[in-house]
Amino acid sequence: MELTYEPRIVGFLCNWCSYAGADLAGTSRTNYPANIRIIRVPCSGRVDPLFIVKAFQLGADGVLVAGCHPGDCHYSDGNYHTRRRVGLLRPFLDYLGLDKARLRLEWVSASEGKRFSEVVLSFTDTLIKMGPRSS
Amino acid sequence: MIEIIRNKAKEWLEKNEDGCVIGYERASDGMTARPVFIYEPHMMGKLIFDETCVHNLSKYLLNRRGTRTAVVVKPCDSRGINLLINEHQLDRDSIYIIGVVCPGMKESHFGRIEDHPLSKCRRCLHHTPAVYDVLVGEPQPETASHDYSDVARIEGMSLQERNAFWKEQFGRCIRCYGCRQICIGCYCQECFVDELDPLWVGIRSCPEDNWIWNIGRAFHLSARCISCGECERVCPVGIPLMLANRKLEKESADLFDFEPGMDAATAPPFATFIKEETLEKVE
Amino acid sequence: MARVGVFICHCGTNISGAMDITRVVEAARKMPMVVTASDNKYTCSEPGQASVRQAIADNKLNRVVIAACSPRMHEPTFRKAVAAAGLNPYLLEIANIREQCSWVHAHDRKKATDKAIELVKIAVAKVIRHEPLYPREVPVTKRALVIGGGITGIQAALDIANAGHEVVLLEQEPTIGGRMAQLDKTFPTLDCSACILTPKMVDVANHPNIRLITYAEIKEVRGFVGNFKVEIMQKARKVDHTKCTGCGTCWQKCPEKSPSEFDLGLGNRPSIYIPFAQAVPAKPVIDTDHCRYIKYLQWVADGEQGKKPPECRICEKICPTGSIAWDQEPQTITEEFGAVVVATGFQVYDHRHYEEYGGGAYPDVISGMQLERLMNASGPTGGEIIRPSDGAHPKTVAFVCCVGSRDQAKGRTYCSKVCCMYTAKHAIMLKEHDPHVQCYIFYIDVRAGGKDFEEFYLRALDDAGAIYIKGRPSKIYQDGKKMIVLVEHALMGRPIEVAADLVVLATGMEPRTGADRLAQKLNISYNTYHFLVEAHPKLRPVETQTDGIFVAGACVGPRDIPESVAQGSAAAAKVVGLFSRDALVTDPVTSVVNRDRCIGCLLCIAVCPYKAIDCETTRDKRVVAVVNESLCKGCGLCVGACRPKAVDLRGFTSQQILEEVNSLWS
Amino acid sequence: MIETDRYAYYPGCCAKASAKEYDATTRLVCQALGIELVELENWVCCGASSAHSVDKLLGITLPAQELQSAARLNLDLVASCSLCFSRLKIAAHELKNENIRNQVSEILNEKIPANPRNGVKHLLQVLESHMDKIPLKKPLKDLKVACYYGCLLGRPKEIAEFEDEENPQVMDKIISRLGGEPVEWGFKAECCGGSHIFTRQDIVLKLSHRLLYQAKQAGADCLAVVCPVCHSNLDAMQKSIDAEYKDKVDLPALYITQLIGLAAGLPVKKLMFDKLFVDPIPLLRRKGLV
Repeated sequence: MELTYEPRIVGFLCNWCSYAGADLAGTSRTNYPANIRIIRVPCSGRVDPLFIVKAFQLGADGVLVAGCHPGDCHYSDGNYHTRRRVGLLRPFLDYLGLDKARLRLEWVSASEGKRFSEVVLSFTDTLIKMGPRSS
Repeated sequence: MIEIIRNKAKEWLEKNEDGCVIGYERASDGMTARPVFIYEPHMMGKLIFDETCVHNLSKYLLNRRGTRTAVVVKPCDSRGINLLINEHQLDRDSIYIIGVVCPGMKESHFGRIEDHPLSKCRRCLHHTPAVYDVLVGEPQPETASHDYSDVARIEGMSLQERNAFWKEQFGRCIRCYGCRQICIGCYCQECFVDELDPLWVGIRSCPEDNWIWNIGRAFHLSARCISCGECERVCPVGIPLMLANRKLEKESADLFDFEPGMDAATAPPFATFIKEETLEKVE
Repeated sequence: MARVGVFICHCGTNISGAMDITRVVEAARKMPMVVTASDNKYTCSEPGQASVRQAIADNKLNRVVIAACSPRMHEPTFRKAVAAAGLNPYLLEIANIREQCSWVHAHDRKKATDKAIELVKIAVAKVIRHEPLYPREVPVTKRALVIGGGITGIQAALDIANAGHEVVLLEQEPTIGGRMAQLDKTFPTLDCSACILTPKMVDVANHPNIRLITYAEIKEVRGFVGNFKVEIMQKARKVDHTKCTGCGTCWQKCPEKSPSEFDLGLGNRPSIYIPFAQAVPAKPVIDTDHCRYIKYLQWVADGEQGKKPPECRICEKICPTGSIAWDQEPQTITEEFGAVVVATGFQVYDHRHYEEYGGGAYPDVISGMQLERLMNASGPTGGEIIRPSDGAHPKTVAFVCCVGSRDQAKGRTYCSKVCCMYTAKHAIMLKEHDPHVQCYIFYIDVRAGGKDFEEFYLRALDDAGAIYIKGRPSKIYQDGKKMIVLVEHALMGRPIEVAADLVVLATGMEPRTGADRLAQKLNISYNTYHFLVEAHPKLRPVETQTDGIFVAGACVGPRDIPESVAQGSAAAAKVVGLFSRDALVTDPVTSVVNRDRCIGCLLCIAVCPYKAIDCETTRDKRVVAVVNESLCKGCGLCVGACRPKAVDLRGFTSQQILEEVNSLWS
Repeated sequence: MIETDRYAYYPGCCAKASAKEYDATTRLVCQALGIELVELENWVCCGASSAHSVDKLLGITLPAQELQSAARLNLDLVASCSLCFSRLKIAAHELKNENIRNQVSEILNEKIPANPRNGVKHLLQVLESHMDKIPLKKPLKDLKVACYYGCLLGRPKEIAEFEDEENPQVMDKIISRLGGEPVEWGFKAECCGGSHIFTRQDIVLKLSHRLLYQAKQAGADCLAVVCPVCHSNLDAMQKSIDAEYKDKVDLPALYITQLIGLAAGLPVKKLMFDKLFVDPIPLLRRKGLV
């Protein structure tokens, strides 16, 4: 394992809260690790669980799904469905030998730029501590 | 018992000339069973029912959508019918369900019938069909609680062990898709695995692609698998597919308090939600 | 064959300062199907856009990637630019290398550059899979619904109606007028509230374009901008207003009195009533909780348990037009609208939450609104200011500001804005009513921001001689006939006690109970206090996240009368603007069903928040889902749920998202 | 699982001096209600009034010891004095802060758990939970009682976790249970002057007088009190109050435990009414309770 291990994180961010939150982190110039690659989706409910599995198959070290806080979904219900889908996928992947800590579901509102950077920071840290995925 | 099945089927077919009775007959090896489709009442004598009748016949109902069909089902198979009705695939009125109280099926290997029951039957909870028009046999009490010792064994392993275990299992997959063809839940026009653009799963049989295929298959059956165990039975390389399915069954019971196919009305977990629920397991 | 052009923006030094742009450009050139890549100081500037247009023409580009600021910032701008060059505006993808790269990774130039390259890569991968999208046009129903018949709603309704459009004005109480109708005088001009309000109420009643629906509530709202379908629940008045002439015999004769909501319990009203003399409509409703005959009917229905209520029915006997309709039930009215204005206003904070001030136990500790009723000539005391307890004329009156405002302990952190001024008004009015009155006003800060407000405050101070004491009272208790107010005089820095005959709590504003439920029905958001949330607090103050639904007045936050009126007009202007178009273009980013793949499990219908999906039977007798693109808001919930991948989302297709993921490892 | 009829008991210094009767009747009543009180071994001052006003850390460390010995017994700690209660609560609260926890642990040189399983209760809360066990031998018929909780019991709300700090109800419930009439009054939770008695008597006289006066205004025959310090201000100081304000208050102030004991028919002698400065006996005799 190389000395500086840089985990690769794929982030599916809902356009209305989390993506805006990530933008706010930018406008307020809060630095966070450059390990995340953000894919913009209209709603966290757009995320097909297979996207997540696919990302892991390709070699992602971590996948972040972020949406509006429960009750705040721009589409009123989206994140509740996401919660159920990811909620079931997570223990299943763990069961199949993929540490559930590698799949994160977070609620980040458009006003939580700081929180977004903290999420990315802590997630990156966790992944670094865990080291590369055993293959 | 078999007489009741034959008579009921006969009665029904006489009333519905255009109908078809799907049941079991003795296979050519003279000991195992195989599905039979009967169109004339006088052929009813062919029907048999014993612990070799492993097949889940309700799958065939999908090919007979819109026609009148009678089917012989075991409890697990009957849940499949509920599933299909819930998913708007079947019209309850066009089906005549001959539900049989299940004694538990036996494994059969190369013309030899093992004397111990199938693993799925050892762990079976429901011995009386969940839905039927006529019930054959005395209703049996449910087994009190799930036996997830098999799942627990895997859960007990370390992450690395689990990873290795499943890599080995899925690694053997030859992508014959028998599990899919036999599965009552797999009735898509075109399976995501067959789609080329977008390419969800690479077409070659390599560890990575086998991995995503098997996960995709199992997850599409989450909170839908009625544990008839057919996928595992037909798998030519003996991948313990039910071991994966049952984990999802267990989780969806814990998280959503839902057991598939017990009735045709209850909305499945992914069709609904509870605002207040936290799914702590999401952590 | 896709021909992609990549344009990387320096954004001055905002982007170029944090990364090696040339490296990004180089990398971009090597990406699949990229025919040209270039950078620009300010791509959003006119010259920048021009260069994009030029490049499209020169290189026959049919796909464009712009690596710049967040798409939430300039996507519309660049879509226009692309369209100007003759491309479909949806063949554009933005790589967010400012907010999500240069601004957050400024500390590491190399990583920032690498990430920027990958972000461009993602965008290229996606844009290749873009299809031209075409907005659809939907007709506009030029008919507005205004919810709330207070001054804000009245203003909005009149403005829209005067612009020549039909308006339905909905009010949940038996009359319009709202809180303003309860006020005596208004600050800072001291003109009589009723005198300026009631004429407007009458205008509403007489306006040919306005239909007034009082004593009714919103049941359900469906549809979308230009095409809302609203179910209105008309509560049972038990009076047939088509027959009733409002002669008033019934409410004069009705024997069953109960506390009047309008007078905040300071006076009584009959059980068949109009809330106040100038009510519009001036026709009564029956209070089914108190009416004797209704009670009797209930008693019969409950199997004649307990004491038998009198079979009164006096109103019925004396009504000259036979308008009493005991059998009248709530009924649902369904109407179609193009736009909705929400102006549900506020209610006065309930001071019973203040145990330290007696929690409503002391009759002589009243709210500012109650004082309004006491001062009002048409109020329960005919304008005579007396103590509720013993009817004596108060000589010393203590006012406590910020009750239910600016008080963390009571979970109310916001300033209600109007209390300082109405308290000053009360001090002035009391002095006018009785020169011997001495007012003490306990305040935290006097907030007099507004035209003539400071002067008004000085008037209370100098002319009315009110004594302002800085400090929030810690306790109010009764001592014989006096109310004792304990407070730390913040300027003297020691506790003092003031014995008053009457204490007036300047209670703050809070949204009407149920504002949150209404917001949910309308699919608009609200804050922790249930004040409705505007689309942008500064730039879009009367719009909401949901197109075609506008908010105005005190339901959005504390407002005084001029502001509420202004907002009412503002919302009206927005509605009229909307109605000036015959058709609206809708966002083409919607779900679409592939009928061949669809297996009709209809999970999509179950998850759709907008009831935008329905099912139909194909020629080959298969049941498949169909999307109503006017209702679809493009969330993609159905797509995430669809096992056979039969539903897809335009602009965010599975194909595109998978390509985006793939691109990170290709 | 923390027991609910066995408690670690912290009497507090007054119990051994000015408030013997409170301590005695507390033990007596608890016994009658089947509540076992285990007195803490070699307990020390809770630090009220002096310690915390001169040295924050000391103000936490003193009560922290009591908390520890209660934790060792694995019992909820009950204090009958509102000042002690307040100090214990505040200490428990402060000890949630890791930094402070470490400092105190070091001083006591024993590890203080981050989140102890046992909690701190005021006697009132214990009595309330066992209210229905009170044997009602002698209902306090038409005895009008002004329940006085004092200002510390419920404040600060977040730390005391007691009840509505402005208008608490526990004691009123208990009085009604005893067959007495709790009077509605606005000074249940106002300050009596507390330990200012040692430094600024004038304040105590003023505040306590207002309390007593208000109680009488509300038509009370007597006060029910749950704190030795409040009690000495309201009972022992009445003479000085009368002198200062040319008033004749004469309002007996009894400990809630004495009233419960009375209603429960415990031997009057054991309730130590004779320890009170304002003799309640005439009143109780008038009401036919003794």
